[in-house]
Amino acid sequence: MSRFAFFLGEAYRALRRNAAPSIAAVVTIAVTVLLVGVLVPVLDASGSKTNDVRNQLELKVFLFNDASKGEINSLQNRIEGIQHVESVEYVSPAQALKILEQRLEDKSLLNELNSNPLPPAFNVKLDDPDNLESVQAALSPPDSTGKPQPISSAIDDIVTGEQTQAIRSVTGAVKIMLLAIAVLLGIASLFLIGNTIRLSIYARRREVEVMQLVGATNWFIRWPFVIEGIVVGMLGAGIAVGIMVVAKAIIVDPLSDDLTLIDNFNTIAFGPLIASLVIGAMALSALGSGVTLRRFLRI
Amino acid sequence: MSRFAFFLGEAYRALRRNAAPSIAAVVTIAVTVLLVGVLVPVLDASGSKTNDVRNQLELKVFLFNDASKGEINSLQNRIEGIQHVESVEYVSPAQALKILEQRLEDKSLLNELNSNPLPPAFNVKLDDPDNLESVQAALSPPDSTGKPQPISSAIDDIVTGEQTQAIRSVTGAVKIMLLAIAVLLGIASLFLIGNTIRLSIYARRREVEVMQLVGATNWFIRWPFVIEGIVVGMLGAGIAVGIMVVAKAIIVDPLSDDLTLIDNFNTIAFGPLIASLVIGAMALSALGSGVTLRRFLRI
Amino acid sequence: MEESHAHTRPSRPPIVELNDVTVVYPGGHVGLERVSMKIDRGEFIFLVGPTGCGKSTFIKLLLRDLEPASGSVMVAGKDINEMERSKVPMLRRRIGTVFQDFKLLPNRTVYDNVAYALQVTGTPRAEIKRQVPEILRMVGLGAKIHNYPDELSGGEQQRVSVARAFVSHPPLLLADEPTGNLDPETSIGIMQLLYRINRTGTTVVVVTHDREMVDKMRRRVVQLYDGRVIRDQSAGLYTTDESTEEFGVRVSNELGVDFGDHDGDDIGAAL
Amino acid sequence: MEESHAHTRPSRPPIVELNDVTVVYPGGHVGLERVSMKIDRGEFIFLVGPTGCGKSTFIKLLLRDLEPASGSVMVAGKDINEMERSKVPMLRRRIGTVFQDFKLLPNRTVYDNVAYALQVTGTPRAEIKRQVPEILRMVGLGAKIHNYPDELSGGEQQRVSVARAFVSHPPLLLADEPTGNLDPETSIGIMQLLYRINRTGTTVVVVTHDREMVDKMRRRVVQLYDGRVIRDQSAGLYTTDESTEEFGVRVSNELGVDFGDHDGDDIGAAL
Ligand SMILES: Nc1ncnc2c1ncn2[C@@H]1O[C@H](COP(=O)(O)OP(=O)(O)OP(=O)(O)O)[C@@H](O)[C@H]1O
Ligand SMILES: Nc1ncnc2c1ncn2[C@@H]1O[C@H](COP(=O)(O)OP(=O)(O)OP(=O)(O)O)[C@@H](O)[C@H]1O
Ligand SMILES: [Mg+2]
Ligand SMILES: [Mg+2]
Repeated sequence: MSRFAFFLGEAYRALRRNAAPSIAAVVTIAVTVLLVGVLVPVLDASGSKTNDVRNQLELKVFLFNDASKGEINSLQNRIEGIQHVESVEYVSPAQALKILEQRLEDKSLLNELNSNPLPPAFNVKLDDPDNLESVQAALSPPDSTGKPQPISSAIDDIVTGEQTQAIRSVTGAVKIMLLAIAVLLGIASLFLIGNTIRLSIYARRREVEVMQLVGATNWFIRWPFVIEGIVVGMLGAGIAVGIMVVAKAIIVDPLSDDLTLIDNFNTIAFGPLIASLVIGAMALSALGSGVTLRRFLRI
Repeated sequence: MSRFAFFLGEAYRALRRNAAPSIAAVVTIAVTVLLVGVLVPVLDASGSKTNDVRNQLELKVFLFNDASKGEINSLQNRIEGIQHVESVEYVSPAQALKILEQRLEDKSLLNELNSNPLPPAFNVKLDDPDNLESVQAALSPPDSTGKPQPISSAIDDIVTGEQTQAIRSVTGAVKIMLLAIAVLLGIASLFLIGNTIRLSIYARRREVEVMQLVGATNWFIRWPFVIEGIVVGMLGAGIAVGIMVVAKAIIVDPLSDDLTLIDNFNTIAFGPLIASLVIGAMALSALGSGVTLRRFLRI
Repeated sequence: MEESHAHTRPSRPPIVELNDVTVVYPGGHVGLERVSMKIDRGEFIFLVGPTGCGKSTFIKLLLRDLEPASGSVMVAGKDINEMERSKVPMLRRRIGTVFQDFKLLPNRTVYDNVAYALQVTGTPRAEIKRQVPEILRMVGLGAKIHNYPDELSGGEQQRVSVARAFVSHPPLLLADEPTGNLDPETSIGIMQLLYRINRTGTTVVVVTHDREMVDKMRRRVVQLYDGRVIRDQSAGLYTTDESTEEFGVRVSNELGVDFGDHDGDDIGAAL
Repeated sequence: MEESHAHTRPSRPPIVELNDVTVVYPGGHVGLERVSMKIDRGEFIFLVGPTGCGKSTFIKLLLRDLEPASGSVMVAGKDINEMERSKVPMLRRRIGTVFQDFKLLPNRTVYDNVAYALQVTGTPRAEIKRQVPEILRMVGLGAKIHNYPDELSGGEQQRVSVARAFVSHPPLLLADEPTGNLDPETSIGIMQLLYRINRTGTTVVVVTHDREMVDKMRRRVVQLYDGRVIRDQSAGLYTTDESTEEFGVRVSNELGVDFGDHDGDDIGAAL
């Protein structure tokens, strides 16, 4: 207990007497945490936006106008049974007309129609757009000659959105890129914080040598550095979090009322994000101190 | 000349004898440059994508079916004369039907029509979506009672896309956010690189004191540090650029054939980007060395 | 390595024993060459020799700050180079050292520098608070207790190093030129202190260039030259002039040690 | 501040002149108190006094490493504290200094450390190549030319510092305990070197605790005590015993200076 107090005191002394490197370490950690803290929600929001787009991809199964209720019901059950199908929604010709009406700017167009020309259809949602082909194959497996045949005679046509392919690959690439950036950011933080801690200890390596010569054990020397690392990490992360909270209150919150993209920010909870940033910075900084010291301790 | 050789030699000696802090500085610079080098094209691509979306926003002016050719021509000229209007495109009923046909999945719908129900229209493109209101006001200025009246009797209706407002504010927010991230990234790089350079010089402040006591002028002490800074900056940026070039060749280029988003990467020229990164890192690192030293030189 | 008294009990191993030790520095320079030497508990030894002859190398060796290329270094009967790394701090705590370049901790006050030697052993705070000011008063630094090393004169720093070396009452005290930066009066004070400490049973090894002091004290003198022991004489002088050489011979004869014996495993003289 | 000869021309200002100088350290400690002193060109002075009396403070003052709280420090007739900051390096180049703690550059070899004092003045490479090894041989370090400071013994480091101080043949040489880590023989060698340098016209100020040396050389001795000059005696001894005090009185009478004069603006004695 008194030993812990001693180590705390030592850490405090180091922070006070080595203000320059300590401040540098705090600033580096603050800047890095700020970068991570801003980019992670942005990456996350972009990621969920991308997923939204991907999830809108669907398969349309057009039926013949004369399909009976029974046929439609049994077909719906069969489609729902196919692997990777998330949901199947029946769209009657009347519903289809309404949807079309909403999409057209000039409503008068549809008043001119003598009859509803639209066929009934199923909107088939998939669990992942990458499974499009497999579901399509399940809906119309190839017959003996190799030509695909719909599984039911009620099916007129199976259509995928024109841009499905393109959207699929674009969003896929975006997701990879987002992941790559996130990973890069993580590695960068490790390096940046680790490096700063290393440098600030490097400036004190002679001191460590003397401590060893006077009979201090490695852990006796190391604890104050670790505690110092925790404090530095906490201060740095604290500053960054302070800036983030203020920025959120001033910039993001007023905008988020009418903006869907920024609304997505709330998919990542602010509290846990901050908590993990602070804990991460502290752990990294403490670990960095402890590990770096290892080299100077010549263990 | 021989003095320059001396300074070079000094810088080399410092790099060799103080390997630990020099390596730390190189790593920090490499990581920072890599972050900037990856994020800047991403931000830029996102920005230009956003601009694409914004530029698609347009105003539709529907005309009465009985508008004469003369009326149409003179109206087109008048609209083109309005401030902030970039271009005016006339869409005849036949053309409108073709466009509609392309947008509908089931072409049979249109075959059912006895006549073309679509009116002639103008697509009005704006220089910036933020000027929507002013153009709209110019097209139908308020009359004496305050009710907007179209500038021509040929005009049936003036319509903005349903989501124009939403898209406009979302894209606006995205642009602000991208800018904020870019600025944050810039400031972060300054701090990160500056801090590391500071720390690595801090470790050598005693040396600087001795040099001063032996009669070295401030610039005599400073030049080797500045040269060292340049070399460190060059090495760091060089490593980052190396990684980027490899990553581009392995990851980005194979994808960019079919991906429009990644195609956008080429809007930012890879050469100039690299050049500015390297020069920036070198300048920052050299400046950081020079400025930091100032403090230890007690000038 | 318990505290022993000036009266040496023959049953216990000598506190320091070097057997044919050679130290080679990384560049290839030979720091010590085939040095064999024994130091008994409670002895007071002067280590002398020209600059660069290996005196500080000897001190580093005993602290296991250096490892010998060959030979063995025994402290209290144990080969310290066979010791586990984790035991080295225990060894160093039992050896008080005045370093030639002081090796003070720059970010600690005088008080904290001295206290550190007690803190590493887990001495209670109250004990530290009692002992440190006392020992600082003994070396004449009572007024500088809260200064930092860079606010001290050379001689003051040296005395902080001296105070730190024996605040923990180690059974072995190594002092590498403890008076090099001190005026003659203060030097005498420090030497008297070392002498008093020796009287309480502590083994003391003093490296010095202070001819006057060595000549006055007439204790065992080990002289190095170019890494080799060229003289090991009880009650010796700093340098052997004609008369002291004779004195050395007489002493060594009295102790029954052969004059030419370089591996002398007694404290006898070897020129 | 051109080179002058041992024979002092009265028309030129003294090389060092302190007028009523008081130095107060940040903590409030008075490093020097109302010190007035003149050093003429070509003199050889010993600065003695107990540890912590202000000798190193005096040296720092002349290098403008410290600024006095009051009084003026003149070097070659110019008040160095009125000097622009940018001129300070020029001042320091003309003063060779052996620092008490050596102040070697740790990342430079012995050669480069000594060469640095020439490089700052823009000396051509060929000249450096000729002079540096020569001066290192003079201080007995010919064999250690390519070692780094942490590979040297204390005495060797001290001699590097000595070599660096006079490699540029400065008109004023300040040596702060230049032999503190050296054995008597090497010390004598270094002192002889300083003496020879003095004979070529260089003014030499030596801080030392080496009583024997001071007593043997019989040059001017300035004694400090607690920041004040308590003795300034030509051809003095390290300490004033009865006889030397008389000697001092005789000398000061010869020079016509009042015995109690503390502001003595001549090199006369003041006890
Ligand atoms: N790290 C090292 N690398 C190479 N040579 C070294 C190293 N340390 C010391 N030496 C050399 O070993 C020799 C003995 O050094 P040591 O420090 O033991 O001398 P010393 O007797 O203490 O001298 P001094 O009285 O000057 O302090 C010296 O010649 C020195 O140059
Ligand atoms: N930076 C400082 N801050 C406060 N006090 C100082 C500082 N530097 C020196 N002193 C004090 O000023 C006094 C004179 O110091 P100085 O270094 O001049 O002594 P010295 O005569 O050289 O002694 P020594 O022979 O031990 O080297 C000492 O008591 C010292 O504690
Ligand atoms: Mg030594
Ligand atoms: Mg001093």
